[in-house]
Amino acid sequence: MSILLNSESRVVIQGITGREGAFHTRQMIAYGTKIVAGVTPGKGGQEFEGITVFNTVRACVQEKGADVSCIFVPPPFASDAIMEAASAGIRLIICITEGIPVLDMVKVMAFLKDLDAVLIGPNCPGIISPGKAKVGIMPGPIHREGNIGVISRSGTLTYEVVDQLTRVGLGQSTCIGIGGDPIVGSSFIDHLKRFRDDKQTKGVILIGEIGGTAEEEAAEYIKAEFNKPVIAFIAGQTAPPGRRMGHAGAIISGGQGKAQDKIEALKRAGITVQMNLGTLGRTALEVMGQDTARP
Amino acid sequence: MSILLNSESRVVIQGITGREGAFHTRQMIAYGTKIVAGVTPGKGGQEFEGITVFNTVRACVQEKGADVSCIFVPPPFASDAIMEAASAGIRLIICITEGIPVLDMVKVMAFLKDLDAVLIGPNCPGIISPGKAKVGIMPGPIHREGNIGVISRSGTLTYEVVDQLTRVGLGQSTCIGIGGDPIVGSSFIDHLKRFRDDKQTKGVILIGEIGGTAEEEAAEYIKAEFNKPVIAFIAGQTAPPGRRMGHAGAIISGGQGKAQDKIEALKRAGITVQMNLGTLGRTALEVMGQDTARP
Amino acid sequence: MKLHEYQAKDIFRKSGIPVPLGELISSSDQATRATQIIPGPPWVVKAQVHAGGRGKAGGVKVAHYPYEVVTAVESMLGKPLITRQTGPAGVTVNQVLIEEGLEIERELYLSMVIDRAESVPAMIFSQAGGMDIEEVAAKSPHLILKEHVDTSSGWMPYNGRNLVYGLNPLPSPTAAKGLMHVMANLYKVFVTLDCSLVEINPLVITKDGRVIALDAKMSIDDNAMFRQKELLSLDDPREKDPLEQMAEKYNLNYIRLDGNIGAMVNGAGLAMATMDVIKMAGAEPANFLDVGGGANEEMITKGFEIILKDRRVKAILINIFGGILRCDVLARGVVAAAGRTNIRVPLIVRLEGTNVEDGREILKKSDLKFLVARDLSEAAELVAQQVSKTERI
Amino acid sequence: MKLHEYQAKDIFRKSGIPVPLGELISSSDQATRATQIIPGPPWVVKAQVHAGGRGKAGGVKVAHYPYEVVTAVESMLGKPLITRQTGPAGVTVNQVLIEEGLEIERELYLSMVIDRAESVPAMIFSQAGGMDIEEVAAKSPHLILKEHVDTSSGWMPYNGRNLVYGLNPLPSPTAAKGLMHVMANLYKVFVTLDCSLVEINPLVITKDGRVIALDAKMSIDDNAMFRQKELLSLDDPREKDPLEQMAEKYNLNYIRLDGNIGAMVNGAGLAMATMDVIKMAGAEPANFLDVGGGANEEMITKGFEIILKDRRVKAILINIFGGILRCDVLARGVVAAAGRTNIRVPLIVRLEGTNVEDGREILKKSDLKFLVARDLSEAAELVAQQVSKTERI
Repeated sequence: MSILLNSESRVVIQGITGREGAFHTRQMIAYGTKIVAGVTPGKGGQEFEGITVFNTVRACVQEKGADVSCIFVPPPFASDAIMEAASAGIRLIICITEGIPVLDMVKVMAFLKDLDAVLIGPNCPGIISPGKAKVGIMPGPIHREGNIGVISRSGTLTYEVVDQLTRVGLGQSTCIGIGGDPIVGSSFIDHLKRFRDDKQTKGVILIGEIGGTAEEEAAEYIKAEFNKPVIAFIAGQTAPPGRRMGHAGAIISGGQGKAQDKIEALKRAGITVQMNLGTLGRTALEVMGQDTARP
Repeated sequence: MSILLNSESRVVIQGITGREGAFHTRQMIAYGTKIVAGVTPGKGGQEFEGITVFNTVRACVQEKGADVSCIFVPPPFASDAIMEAASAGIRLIICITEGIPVLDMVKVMAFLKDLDAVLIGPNCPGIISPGKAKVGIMPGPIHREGNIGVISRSGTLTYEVVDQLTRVGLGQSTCIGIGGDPIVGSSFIDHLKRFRDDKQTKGVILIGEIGGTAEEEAAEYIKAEFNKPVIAFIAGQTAPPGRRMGHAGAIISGGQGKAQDKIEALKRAGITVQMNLGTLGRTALEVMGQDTARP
Repeated sequence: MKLHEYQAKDIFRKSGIPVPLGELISSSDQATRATQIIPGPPWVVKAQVHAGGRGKAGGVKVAHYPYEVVTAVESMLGKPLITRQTGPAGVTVNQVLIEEGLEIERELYLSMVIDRAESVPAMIFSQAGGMDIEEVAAKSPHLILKEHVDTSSGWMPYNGRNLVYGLNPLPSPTAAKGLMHVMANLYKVFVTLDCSLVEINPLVITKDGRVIALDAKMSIDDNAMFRQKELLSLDDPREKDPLEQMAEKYNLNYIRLDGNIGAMVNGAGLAMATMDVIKMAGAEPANFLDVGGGANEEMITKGFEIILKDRRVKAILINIFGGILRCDVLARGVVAAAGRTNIRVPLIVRLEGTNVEDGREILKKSDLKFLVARDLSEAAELVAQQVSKTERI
Repeated sequence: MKLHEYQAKDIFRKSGIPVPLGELISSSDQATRATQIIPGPPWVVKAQVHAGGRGKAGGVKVAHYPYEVVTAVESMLGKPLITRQTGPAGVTVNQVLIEEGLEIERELYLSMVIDRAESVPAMIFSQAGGMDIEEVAAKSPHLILKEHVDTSSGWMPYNGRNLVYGLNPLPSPTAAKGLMHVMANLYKVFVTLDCSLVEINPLVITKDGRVIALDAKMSIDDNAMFRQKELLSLDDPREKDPLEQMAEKYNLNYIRLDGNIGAMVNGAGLAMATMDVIKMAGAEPANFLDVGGGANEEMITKGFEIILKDRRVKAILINIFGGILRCDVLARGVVAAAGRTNIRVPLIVRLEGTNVEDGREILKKSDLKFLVARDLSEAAELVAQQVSKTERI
């Protein structure tokens, strides 16, 4: 079994009639994802690619049994969309939107505390369980079903890694982009716990970057409680402090978030840290072993 | 064992130097309650009846190991005091203050959701485990250690009931006034669960009143999950609708909260409902049996 | 604290909730001028009283000519209005609101209250507007939509969509937008002014697609008045019972009822239970009076005076379980009051709790005539006896 | 977006956070007049630049006579200020703030940030004011007090007490009150203006017990600018690199660095990793450039132009893993840019992902000269070769 997302997942797209939403909905359908409904307030009753559009997420849950949501709503309205999904009973929310104000995310996190919804993102590529379903914007064809779990703060960097894995014959159980913002809905640790309990997953690739302390916390957790092989990569070793490296979350500030600190914490936890991105696939093959390569 | 409060409880008084706080602190000490600290911001370092006064609850927890707090702070500042206690790690908070705005309590309840503190009150007489400790404003001498649990939305009405119980020889394990406001920190059900698991408690007296639906919810719970004898009394059978009967919470509004509905719900759940307050003690003796009368 | 319709509408207007154009008048001379200022015909003439059920009682009239407005105003101003909430004496109408008539396409219901079970504010919305919402809730619960508000986020746009897109048929996009706008502003009003209830029934959609609050009902949390001082001036004491007003001044919880047994009790729960005991003894309480936990001698004296001012009272039951309020304080207050007032009715006293011996002693030593009840049952019996005696006389 | 000290202090003043009296000047003629308006001596002359480390670099001077103020102003205005954060070229001082000197009793530190791990705002307070807080955190962590703020309640008085009563020795009651007042207002500023950082270092208690923000540092969350439009005018483009300014206009994430290998990448993570790859190949990146997921042809063209405008660039590495951004779009943009600009440096292209075949085809068919890398390792090797070639020349 993959984690969080599988071929039974019933997905609603929030912002289905927008430019991005429409484009990626088609891509997800093409991949085989079960898109059961769309939401665009005021366009309820319309159809998009044979999918019924509703005015509210609540209606999608009630009438179509949606349990996963993918959000393509512009930043000023995205936090509202996340809360709408969570309060409607959606159990897995993937927010692709980039550029949500941090204080909106503070509110979202407080809101989610009392609900059992999992939020992936915002500012993330989404989640894919290869061969089963993809919910997000990653290119489907580079993935292959298999035994490696991937968790990443980045988008295209993840594609790079997955591509290398697939090329060396290492398929993936589930790949998750947790997002590049200072505050994201779920952490490395949240998903590591799921990968630990997932029989399909034999090893995990963890792709971090500068900013925050998520990698250091993950290292602590892995050392204490995670028993499958892990390879980590940290982007931004050459990034100067005080500058935001594209992602709102990728900034070295107040002396925290340096790549070197993260790499050291990971190494101290006994994790293989890959320094050269170009050969990550080969390293993975060595560390994860040949067993893992067969799905 | 009593519930929530026992002779080991280490109590801090918030507002210890105020008129009410000072008076009742002395009463509690006289009863044998272990008062370990007081709080009055700006008066840290002073002493009151041999008890050290601190500026913050946090300091009382760190330096005196306080785990219960009793709040005598005026209404405009009471919600702040509750949050302070909860965030400092106090596990049982008793708020005596009457007159806290409802929207302040809405905030308090949201705040408490993520912490495991129990709030009793506001606008309540407090909690007493006879023979062990009292935290609140009830007259100690009318109580007697024993096997009856008492939960009530009222103050003096509870004294009346407890007095009758003691006179017929029925002692009490713990008596709790949950408070007369529309929003209170803990419900009948919260404490019924504790009485269910408490070996000392052989039966429960539940004292409700008009307003809200707390009694109806308690009836549902008792029917489904509570296995000890319960006697209920509902005050306000003759109260007219739309008028606030002293307690902010005791108001029949929007067709809800009538005494008759509550009595019927309780009866449907198989609970003995005492109609005549004057003979409650005698009824209790019959229902709870002679066994219970021996502590 | 209850506000008048016109006061609530003033607040609405300032808060971005559209209301009809209107003019408040307090004498019938002003009626004609009002018809010149306010667009019409038709006009709507509305008595400004706190009591509900005004419409069915003739407190709302539609006028098609200025003279009809004058007639309607004259039929209300200074006259008692008797609704299902006022009691048989009714309540005097001191002010009248004259409003423009609107072309209404649809009547809806919108309100905000505190959901006690969930401890959060909840907005209630229904397409069955203009009707008694309790009746709708009982007969057609599916027509009642409810949104709980998370207090950390406040009212969110999705809350509004959940309500508005729950209508059947759906409103026009313009009306939908108008409704969501009103909802967001209603939430702001509710939390900013510490409301315990705001109700708009009906909230209408006009033929030209506007969303307008046709009526307005608003109550403020009495406990929050310390931080809503600017609302204090909106309090209308004329709407209150004079004895209740007097009690309020001394911080006493007094409510006038229809019976003849005066009661003075400490604690709201015990006071309610005492009323019940009186009723079970076959009598009717004349009042609810909770002197509270922190009552001093003066408050007791005043409470006693208030009870005695009610000429219907045929007997008085004092039921005190001393906790914070000590029995000796109570006794001294009663004796002091008796010294100043001629007690013309039987007095039954039941004292228990803190300093009970002192209290009994004080009463005994006074030259006050009273009956002592040892417990509540006895108190009830004594009350019953007194009532039957009275009836025999 | 970073604000200048004087801008942050204007906001503080309006928000109930006391600041010293001061006057902003942008030419030395105004200096003498400022000494007549601002109480003194002494006066403090402060260069207004975004870069930190200003004090040690001579950007803050105390003057005891008006002529000293003039001298201090002249030593700053129009001159480059070189601090540990500016790089060797420094940054030109365009504005100077002249403030009253205060009699200081105690220097404290106060700031508010988002605690990423807890997802809430956190206030940080220390009695070690006026020092580098990172150093204090490392050496004396017990001197750093932190309060997390619950977003449903907002900043509560107890949060302030936890901080203020954590000082040793305790401040006077007046100063304690002043500190709590500043804290509550700082939280309001933080959430109202969508700040990502507000820092007051030092926050001083004066000899007469007043609490005053002697310095002010404020950054606004760039993602929230859509609702902070009134702050847009506070942006000072003079503080920015001209190429970064140009990139901003086209929504490109471009940051100028000190090396000589230009890079164009899609995605922030991959862009960082590409910089790292360049470095590991023995070269230094000249920039970070993430063209983003939704880049169109024009953005690619502009990005390319910006890289080429940097005269230090000796080679360009294009690394695109097509996802949302399709490789054919990228290729067309590069070809278009090449058509308009003289490409004087070697170009290394690594394309992968969506529509990669189309993209490669477009590049091949153009008359653009470039080296193809099949993967990142190869790209790094090619970069290294180009650099060593360049060095040999």
